[in-house]
Amino acid sequence: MSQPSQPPILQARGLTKSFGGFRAVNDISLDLGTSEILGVIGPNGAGKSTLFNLLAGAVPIDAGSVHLAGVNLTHARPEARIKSGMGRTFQIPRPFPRMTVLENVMTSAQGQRGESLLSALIAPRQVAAQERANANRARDILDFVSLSHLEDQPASVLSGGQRKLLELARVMMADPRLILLDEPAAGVNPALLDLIIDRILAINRLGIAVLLIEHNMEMIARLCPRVIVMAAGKALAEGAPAEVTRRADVIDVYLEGMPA
Amino acid sequence: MTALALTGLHAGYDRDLPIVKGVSFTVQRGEAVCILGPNGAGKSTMIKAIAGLVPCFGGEVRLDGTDITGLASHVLVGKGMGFVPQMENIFTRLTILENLQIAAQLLPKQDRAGRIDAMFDMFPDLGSRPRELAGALSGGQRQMLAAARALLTEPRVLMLDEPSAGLSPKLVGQVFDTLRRISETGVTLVLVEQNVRAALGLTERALVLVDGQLAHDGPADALHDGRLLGELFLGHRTAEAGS
Amino acid sequence: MELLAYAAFFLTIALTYAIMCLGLNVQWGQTGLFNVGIAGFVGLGAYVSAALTTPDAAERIGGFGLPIAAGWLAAMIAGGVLALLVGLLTLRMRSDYLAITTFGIAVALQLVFQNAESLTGGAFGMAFIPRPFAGLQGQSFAFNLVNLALTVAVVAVVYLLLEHLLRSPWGRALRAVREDEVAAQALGKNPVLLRIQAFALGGAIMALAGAVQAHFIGFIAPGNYLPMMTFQVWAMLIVGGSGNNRGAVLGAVLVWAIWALSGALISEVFPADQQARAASLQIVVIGVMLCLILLWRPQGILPEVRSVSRHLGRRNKDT
Amino acid sequence: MNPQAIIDGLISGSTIGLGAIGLTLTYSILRFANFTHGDFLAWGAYLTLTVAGVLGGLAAGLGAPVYPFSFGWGLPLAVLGGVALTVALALGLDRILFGRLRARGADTIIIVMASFGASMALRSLLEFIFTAKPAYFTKALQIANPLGLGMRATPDQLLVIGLTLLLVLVLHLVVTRSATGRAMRAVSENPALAGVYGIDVGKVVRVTWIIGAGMACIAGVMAGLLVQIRPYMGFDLLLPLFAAAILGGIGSIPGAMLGGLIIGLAEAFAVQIVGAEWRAAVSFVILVLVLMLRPQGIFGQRGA
Repeated sequence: MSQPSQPPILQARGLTKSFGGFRAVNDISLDLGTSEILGVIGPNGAGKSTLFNLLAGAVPIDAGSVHLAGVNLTHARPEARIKSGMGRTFQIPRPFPRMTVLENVMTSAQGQRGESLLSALIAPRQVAAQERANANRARDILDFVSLSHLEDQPASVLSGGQRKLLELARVMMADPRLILLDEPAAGVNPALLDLIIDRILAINRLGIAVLLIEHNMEMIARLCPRVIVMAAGKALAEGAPAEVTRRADVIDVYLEGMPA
Repeated sequence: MTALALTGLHAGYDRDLPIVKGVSFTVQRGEAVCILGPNGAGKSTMIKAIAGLVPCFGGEVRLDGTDITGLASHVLVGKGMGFVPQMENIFTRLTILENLQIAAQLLPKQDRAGRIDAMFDMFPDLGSRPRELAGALSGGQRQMLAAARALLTEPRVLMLDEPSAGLSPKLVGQVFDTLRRISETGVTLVLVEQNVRAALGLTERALVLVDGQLAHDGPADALHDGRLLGELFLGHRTAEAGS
Repeated sequence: MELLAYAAFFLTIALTYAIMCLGLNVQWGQTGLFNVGIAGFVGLGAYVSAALTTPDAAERIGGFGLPIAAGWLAAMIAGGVLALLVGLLTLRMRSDYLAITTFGIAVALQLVFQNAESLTGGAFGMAFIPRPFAGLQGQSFAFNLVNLALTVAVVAVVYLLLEHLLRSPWGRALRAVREDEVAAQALGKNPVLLRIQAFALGGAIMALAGAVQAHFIGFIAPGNYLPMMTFQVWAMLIVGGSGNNRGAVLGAVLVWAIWALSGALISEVFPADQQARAASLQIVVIGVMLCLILLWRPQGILPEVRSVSRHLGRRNKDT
Repeated sequence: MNPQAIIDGLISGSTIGLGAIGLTLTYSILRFANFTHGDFLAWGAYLTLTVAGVLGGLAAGLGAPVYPFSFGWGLPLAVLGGVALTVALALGLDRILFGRLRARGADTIIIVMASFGASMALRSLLEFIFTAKPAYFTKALQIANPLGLGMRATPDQLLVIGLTLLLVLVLHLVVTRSATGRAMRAVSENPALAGVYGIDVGKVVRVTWIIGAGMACIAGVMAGLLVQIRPYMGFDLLLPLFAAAILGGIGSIPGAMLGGLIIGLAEAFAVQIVGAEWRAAVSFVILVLVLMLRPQGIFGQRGA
């Protein structure tokens, strides 16, 4: 699926982040093709989550740059990133628990006129028309993740796996070009895992690039033609999952946490 | 003689979604045990539940035969439970000495100064600058201070949550050397670790937690060839893993 | 007839409090912002509207004799702008800094009402504020009744407006921010902007309440806008049910009724020289009631209802 | 500019600072802005007045003024009783209200609201019991003695300044040197870790109320001695107290004192420049300036 001939959708260069004296991410660069799925794996404490947070804008970057389709997002706030086409999910899903499943998805539509206090007051017709269009789109997306039957339920009733699917639906509603997935398999039962993997592949077939941070090697093997192995804040290895996970240095970092 | 015994422990942050789901094991006095497992398996939650920082929903925890399930963390310290959290495990706005003095408060007055001096002997890095703010310490030194604080009250069981997290290989070596010295003094050690090799080098026995349940309880040697761990961490399903 | 006139008068006053409650509900119930300076916003609205609509007076600036509606509009703008400024100053910080700052705003405005004599008439306040339907003033029942109708209309408009906003995408984004700020941000919502808007909207409504009340009574003085008022409005919203606009209106009428009845009881039971003293018992009762509700029934009488965006209709069969 | 403003400012600043200490401690350890704190000052003053009355009834000689002050031995004795009762009031309130809300995991802002409701109730209760009429510890008139440079102060006023400095010094030493102080600083940094260290957080909370309410009572008595006692005296001081605590940096005892003195001085100068009627606005202006320029205060840590 990787198409090196195309310009990359995501370009990260020299990303670096320290906490106190500790370098959590140390000079990481990565390119992601327009319809690629890239996996990032590594032992706990390798800096995967920090890398994710740097890309998602959840923590400020010390050094380096992030470009999405040529747009500089290095210091963009999270709410600006999604507007530029970079969506994210959370490792522990964060639905809006007291809002319905449908509302959860609709919240995520970008460019809603009715979100301006003024438009909501003075242009109710236009807002209503846009709402109907968004509702239909949201329902299509809920169909896509098999949550349609729950659209009127508050999100709090969803199971762990369903919450992951809702997060996928929510991020899809924002019409992203790249989705950052933070451990989509964590806390999901095996039955739903298949569905989630299948949906991620389907999303990818729509031409949306996916960056996946994951511990579940089954998911990695089934989704990612290419993975990056992180250790001690650096990229240790890169390649097909079946190959890199058999490299001695990769096994070492899994057993010791650090490159030998 | 059993130092720590768990029976069917259920624990977590939400009663409806327990993270630790019915774990039972015992640790003998003077034994050193490590708890391994993939990320999100519930290792950290379990050790925090034992230490009184996470609610227990079922089962029980006994320390030297006494039921301590659900007791507040400060009460457990008085009963001989030493716990070193993974992150934020020292008071950075207090001095090194003050960090130890707080812990020493539980001891009889006449023993306090002596125990603090003993810790400074054990950790010379700390002893050389007792009046410095703990926030100025490096990562490895912070772990030393956290361990010294927990050891100061001579606990019956010392539990550590990933003492190697975020340390360079050299410092990991130092921390584990220290833990070995501690273990050799007869303290019961329970260790949650990601650094499997270092942990297996220290303890005789390993517990593997997967999805909140015990997947392995036995001699640490059995894990040395990496097969089980390869499967757990890297998804290898075949015997050639780790070769 | 006398009794009915009084009932209309009572209800009108209660409903002006209901407007304040609705304003507070936008800030607290929908957004979780703690405003301890309600009296300041209400007083600001009253003074601004009064200054613009009263006839020219020699002893102070103002007195432009503008129509009442212009006064109300100006009051809303003033309240909204003040809330906007407070929001910009504090909404990026810990939640209780907003509480302390709004508390300070009320103290500072109280000083202005009291001391800026050339603007506010000082301790004597402002009189001759034009009253709606002043032509009926001679017949107290008719006068009170049409004023009640007007106030009901204002409450209804504010209520419907807020319900409309709550069900709009704006309201949905606001709820998203309140439920999970981090997730809302990741979906492109700007929490600070949404909070500031809600706070300003609430401030504008409170100021409108002040203007409506001032024109109904026809006279204002600094003593009307003491912290006591802030406290009453809070008690009303918490009793009625914060987050629920109907609860806000219900709470206002109910607490005002308790207030008026206990006041009447005190004037019956206590001798004249002890009445001022006994009146403080009323406040004790309301304060204790507020604490008890926070402890035992934090959702109030009418709990928050899930408000779903309208326009959604039913699911289209063909999709 | 009248140099007397300096003395006036230091005197009122002492009471503000002393009151702000309790506020800053509850804020940093219990983590909420306590709107009842002002009423602890007022209750402290009235409770002390009541105890003094009872003592005076028991032994009339206690009321005779001790030269050069305006009050007799009865007052310092009564203050001890007043402090004990104010502390009991604060602990009782924590027991029945704040503690329950904390245990339930209530939002900070709900606890703030409860403190707001309790504040109204406490203040009005005072008004009911003692009426709104001002009360006095002593009717004796004092002559202000010249201090040089055109400044004058009465012995009572000098005593207030001296006593405040002494109390702040003692408290500062307690917090920086004693085991209790260490535990308080530890809880304010990280309450969960404090338990792991063996600190009984509940006990630290009680100590915080004891110190806070004790200081509030003494500050209330001082304000009552120098001016008068009214049910609203604490409420009127609340904004200066908050401003002083935030200006000094939440959690800092010297900061609260310094903040109090700065606000006292600023008020005294403002009275001379723009007039006494605007006095109460000074704290608000300072509060807004601090929030705009340095929200963590003079001694505060960022993010604290």
